[in-house]
Amino acid sequence: MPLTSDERYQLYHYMRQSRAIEDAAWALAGQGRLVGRLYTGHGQEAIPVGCAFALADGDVIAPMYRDMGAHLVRGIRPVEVFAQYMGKRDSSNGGTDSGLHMGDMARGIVGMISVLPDSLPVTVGVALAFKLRREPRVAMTFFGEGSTSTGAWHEALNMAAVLKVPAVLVCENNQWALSTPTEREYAAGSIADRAHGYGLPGVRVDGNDVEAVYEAARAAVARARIGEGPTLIECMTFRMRGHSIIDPADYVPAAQREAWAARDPLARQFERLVAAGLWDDAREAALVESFRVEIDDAIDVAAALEDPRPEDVGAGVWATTDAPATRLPAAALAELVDQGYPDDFRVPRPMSPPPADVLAMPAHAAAGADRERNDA
Amino acid sequence: MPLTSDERYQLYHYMRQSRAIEDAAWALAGQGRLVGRLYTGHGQEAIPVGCAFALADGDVIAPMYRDMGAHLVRGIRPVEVFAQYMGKRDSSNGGTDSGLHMGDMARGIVGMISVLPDSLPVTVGVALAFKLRREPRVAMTFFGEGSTSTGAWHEALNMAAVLKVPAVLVCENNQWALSTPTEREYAAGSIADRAHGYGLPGVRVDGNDVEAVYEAARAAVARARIGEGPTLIECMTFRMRGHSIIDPADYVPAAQREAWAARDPLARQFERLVAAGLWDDAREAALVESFRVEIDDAIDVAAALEDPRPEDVGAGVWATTDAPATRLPAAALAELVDQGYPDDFRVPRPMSPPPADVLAMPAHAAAGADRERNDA
Amino acid sequence: MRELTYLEAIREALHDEMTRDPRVFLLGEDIAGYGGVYKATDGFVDAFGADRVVDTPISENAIIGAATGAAIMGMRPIAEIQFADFIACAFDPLVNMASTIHYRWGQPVPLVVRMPAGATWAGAGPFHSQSMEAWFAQVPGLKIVMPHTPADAKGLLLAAIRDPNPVLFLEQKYLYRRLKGPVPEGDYTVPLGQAAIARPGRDATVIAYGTMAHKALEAAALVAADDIDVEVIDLRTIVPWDREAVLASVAKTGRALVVYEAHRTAGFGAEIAAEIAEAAFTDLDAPVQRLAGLDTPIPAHPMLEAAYLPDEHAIAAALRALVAW
Amino acid sequence: MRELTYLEAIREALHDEMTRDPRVFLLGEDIAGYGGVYKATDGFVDAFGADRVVDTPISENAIIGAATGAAIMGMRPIAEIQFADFIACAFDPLVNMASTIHYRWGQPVPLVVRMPAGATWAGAGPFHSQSMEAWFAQVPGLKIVMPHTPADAKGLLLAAIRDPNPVLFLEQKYLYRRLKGPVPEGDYTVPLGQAAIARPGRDATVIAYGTMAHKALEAAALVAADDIDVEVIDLRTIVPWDREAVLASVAKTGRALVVYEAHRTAGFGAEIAAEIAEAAFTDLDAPVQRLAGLDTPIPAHPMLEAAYLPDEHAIAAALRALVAW
Ligand SMILES: Cc1ncc(C[n+]2csc(CCOP(=O)(O)OP(=O)(O)O)c2C)c(N)n1
Ligand SMILES: Cc1ncc(C[n+]2csc(CCOP(=O)(O)OP(=O)(O)O)c2C)c(N)n1
Ligand SMILES: [Mg+2]
Ligand SMILES: [Mg+2]
Repeated sequence: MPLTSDERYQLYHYMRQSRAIEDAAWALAGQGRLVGRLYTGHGQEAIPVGCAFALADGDVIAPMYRDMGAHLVRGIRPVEVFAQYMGKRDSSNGGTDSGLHMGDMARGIVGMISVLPDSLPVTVGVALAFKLRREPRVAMTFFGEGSTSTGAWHEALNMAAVLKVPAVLVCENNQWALSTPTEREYAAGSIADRAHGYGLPGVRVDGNDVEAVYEAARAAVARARIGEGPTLIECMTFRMRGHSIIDPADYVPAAQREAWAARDPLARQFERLVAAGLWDDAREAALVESFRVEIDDAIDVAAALEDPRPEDVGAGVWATTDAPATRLPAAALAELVDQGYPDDFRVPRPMSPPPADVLAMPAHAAAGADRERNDA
Repeated sequence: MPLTSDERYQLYHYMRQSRAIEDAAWALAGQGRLVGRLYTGHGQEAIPVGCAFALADGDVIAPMYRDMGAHLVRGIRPVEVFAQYMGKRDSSNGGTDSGLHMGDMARGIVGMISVLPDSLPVTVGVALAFKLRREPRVAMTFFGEGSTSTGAWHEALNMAAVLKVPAVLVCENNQWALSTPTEREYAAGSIADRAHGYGLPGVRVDGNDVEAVYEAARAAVARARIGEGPTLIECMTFRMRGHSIIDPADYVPAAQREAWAARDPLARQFERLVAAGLWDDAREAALVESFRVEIDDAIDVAAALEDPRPEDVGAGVWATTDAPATRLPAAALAELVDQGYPDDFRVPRPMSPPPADVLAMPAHAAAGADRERNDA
Repeated sequence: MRELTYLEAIREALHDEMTRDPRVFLLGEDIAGYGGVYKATDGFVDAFGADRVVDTPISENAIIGAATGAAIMGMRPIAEIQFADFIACAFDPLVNMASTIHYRWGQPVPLVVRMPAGATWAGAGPFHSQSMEAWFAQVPGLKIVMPHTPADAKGLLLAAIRDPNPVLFLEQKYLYRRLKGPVPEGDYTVPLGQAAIARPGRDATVIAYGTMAHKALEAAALVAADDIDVEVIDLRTIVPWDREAVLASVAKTGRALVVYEAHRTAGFGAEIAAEIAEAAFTDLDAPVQRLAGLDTPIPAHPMLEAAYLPDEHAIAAALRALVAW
Repeated sequence: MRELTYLEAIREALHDEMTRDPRVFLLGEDIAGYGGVYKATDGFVDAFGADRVVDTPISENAIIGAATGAAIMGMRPIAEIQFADFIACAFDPLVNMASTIHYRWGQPVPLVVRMPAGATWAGAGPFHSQSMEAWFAQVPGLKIVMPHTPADAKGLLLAAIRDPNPVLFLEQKYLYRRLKGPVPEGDYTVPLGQAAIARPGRDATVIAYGTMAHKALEAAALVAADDIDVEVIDLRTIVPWDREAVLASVAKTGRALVVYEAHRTAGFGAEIAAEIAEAAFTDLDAPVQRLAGLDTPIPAHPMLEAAYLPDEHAIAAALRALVAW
């Protein structure tokens, strides 16, 4: 199943949008306008985008802190991202947590925690639920190569293999774990090499080639969906910024960073599209401008949202029903709409249209729209 | 370095002694005379014996609960084992803990805890101490195949490989973890297969062939000692009894148990010695008898020892000096000696002489005698 | 009413709820063919199939993590930890992940962790005897249940399974086969957070839970001979705990003794004692007393273990001293 | 005397002891070239070499396990956990292994676990803000230190390193760069288990530690304006804690307020309050009060975090109420 032209563009679209949002967030963080510390996926965008793109309606994803693109593909909108980044009352975490720790089962997104890689065993359990219920659904998660040194990683991989759950386990090997290079993290040749020891397939792909990532993810998702069990995908990439916004990363050799800068996943897909006659500088400029407008808007709307109130602090420690709580009750939503706030704030929708009319809109992002709120 | 005749006999001797002690312990446990639950290494004796035999003075070992033979090779005497099994005041744990949870740094033995396989990361730390101090010493530990599913196992293996510590990590793959067969524990072909994923050598040996086990351990110890890092050894064996004395193990297919009964490690070494003209039935009978006498004696002496006193309960929670505490202060020892108690109770010594004069005494067990009490 | 052992009551609750609710499934080590080390799920795999009685590798961390994942997908997983002591290996996914999900992003985590806890009074040693309610009582978002009677064991377990929050269910292995009592047939729940007055009395209140509630009743019988009339409150749930019931009792008796078998220092009894001392200050005729396990690992030799554990005689002695204060 | 920040004092203690004692070495994540996330060991790898400043993989469990192994071989390992919250991943090797070795077979475990703990008051969120002394205070065999002043940070750290037991050293990240104070040069220790009277007073006693001792002093200054003379006890060590000093102070003032930033329920303050209420029953003119963090995860938004945390104003208000009781 070769990618259609539309799909090839969509992959690019999401990567560009991810980059644009993270660039804007970086600037905001520099101005002290975000809550919590900012971590970004600069240079790694092909991985969350290519992998998330391989999922279907009803699948579940557990992104990590660098996976902006995965959220976008699942239908999260920039205004939600900025509301979350600003810790607003009506954001995913409502100020209880920060950064990309957003969770939303309506769109099949599991919210991460800081402890690495704790979404991984959870993802195995999500996939186990699918298996036990005989649902043809797949669970996918992401982790850095540094996180593979943890016990949680091992237990989850082994359990996934033994229980043969429909899971896709994606390693974003960006070659650094904070200041720790891979050779101080593991002595093996690769993380994919470990798969054999768990009795599951392990593949290694160029993580800066979004189409290659997509293809690996697609194959793994297909395997999982027909009951053939989990796959470990190791995507080789590079962390182009510091670990977080406060890390100058001067421990990274300049030559290494430069070599990887030359392999920028956006530039590569851009060139592919141009070579295929699907893209040109004018469209690029228009796309970038459309993102700028959308993001500026999103930031303004998000900034205008209410901050959490001190009395919110105790809310939600305990669930009182089986239904998910939402941060944005109908009343509050209506109020926002009165203020000119988009009325589909909590509803996944197709993302903003591409600039030129040559390409159909990516329908993919709408996937989550008709998912039910709770799987129970 | 082929094994000498002496050494080949010694390997047999320790296995036989281990079996004799565990048979006796099984009987005592049945009479309710032991503290705590009894777990034995029936059928697996070749592994702790063959591996421990490959260590030298000053090396450190962290046995697990089936590794009676490792304790014996390190110089632990039957009377100590039974005092421990009976939870006596002057036993290794003094009644604070039970079974083979004995620790004694004087003889380089790390005491295990029930949580599996928590001795493994500790062993990595022991080996790290050797490495940092540039001492040509090796640390060795044991774990079941079931214990390889834990996070602690993974973190320890990975850290051992990354820090390249002089450690030998021995898997006793007896194919069951309580009632769980290997296929429900891991989906990989073997545990040794995992080594590659950690960047360390993994070897798989017939764990019921004591000479093969010894040879694998010897090579691994040699590698570790010259700074080439850790080795994972997977020894294939079988748990010939229930998980513990209360487990009838009726979940084990009879055919599987029978097939492995035919591969008894003692019988195999016995036949080898006979074939080499080193052993015969008469000597065997004498050896068995000598163990019987020694063990009967040990049980009597141990049984006569004082039980812990209620007021002991709070002793030793806190260390007050850097020196190890000992359960048997000089005064108590003297008292015991007055009662005809062997005067070398705490001193490793060559084990009881073999029955015939054809063979020199195993000198190996004396190895620990001149180890210093504390490594600091 | 027919009588069941504590263990049978738990088995019945599991069995009934699995029959009623297809979302309920079990995962843990040696729980399928083997039926669990205490045989709580004996025969379940035949009755419900291997999909609903999932044997796992020795992976406590992943058991809790995976149960959490299944819970957020709308299943009702019940994880069995072979011995409660091993939950130490899954401390992180409980205190950092399962407990915070609803607070952070609103998804309920209807997860039950069953585990045999506490001393056996027969020398199970430092790693098969611990009572770890205080490890978790400080963690917002985790409920903790420690039943005493067979009837409560069933009703509380059913309530725990139906609760939309993660619940640690600390079964008292000492009581498993030792305690038999009337257990209603059919479906009922005992609400989490509601204490029971296990014995009404007027001279002093003992607050206890699990095995210690059992011992407290024995102690109350002992001191009744001295004409001391003790009220025994069986807390049943540690988080949330029934502060009102405790304070009401203390208001009546003016004297309180908190008994728990975990180590004394920083045990959950400290919370109870501190609350009583603060809220019932003017009601108290004597200082709130605590009687607990010692601040030592729990030793294996039964003689040492007995020295570690509070028993009915120690409780009786503490009650006599309290009443005489 | 020259002044150092809290962080500089810790760095000096580490540096001096590594210079003095070749058995001391460090292990942890990003502690060598990077110098640790708070730069506590900045430059150490150049000064002492990679053998004594060991960068590890992200393996908290193995860090603690390996440190324990090195400790029983006579080394003096100091493990750094990047953020104290992640010690949850190494809960088991601490509570089951390191803490029990000496009790079980007599081998000392001279191990220090350094970890930046507590809220930043700037919104570090649920996983970079916790105070976990109560997770461990119940475990016999583990010492717990939470220094408040720079001078104590140095002296207590030196004492911890020389102690033959496992010591959890909970550094207060809020104070790292914020608090500067006189720190003696050269070698000295502050004994574990000895509280400090951070401020003498007569009307009420505040018992606090770490950052909250700092806030309590600010509160004492605030209420001094109302002519309320508060004694502030800085506990310094949680296990063992200085019961005598606390009781002596309460005997004098008759009123006690226990302040801690961890979640209120089952926090270590409950132990302190329960002990005071029991042992100082006849000295008390008012019930022992507790002021603590809320029973919620620690939220990331600074506004919510502020609602979670007790601050000097809340302490002052509690003191006024206590004195007026
Ligand atoms: C269990 C745990 N230990 C330590 C940390 C602190 N920490 C946060 S990110 C990070 C590096 C992670 O590296 P990697 O997994 O490779 O992901 P990357 O940041 O490179 O994407 C560390 C050590 C943590 N979050 N969790
Ligand atoms: C962390 C942990 N989980 C569970 C147990 C309970 N348990 C004790 S022995 C055992 C089986 C161990 O199997 P394996 O490692 O293969 O060793 P074997 O008994 O076969 O020698 C289990 C599950 C434990 N001791 N530790
Ligand atoms: Mg990385
Ligand atoms: Mg096994």
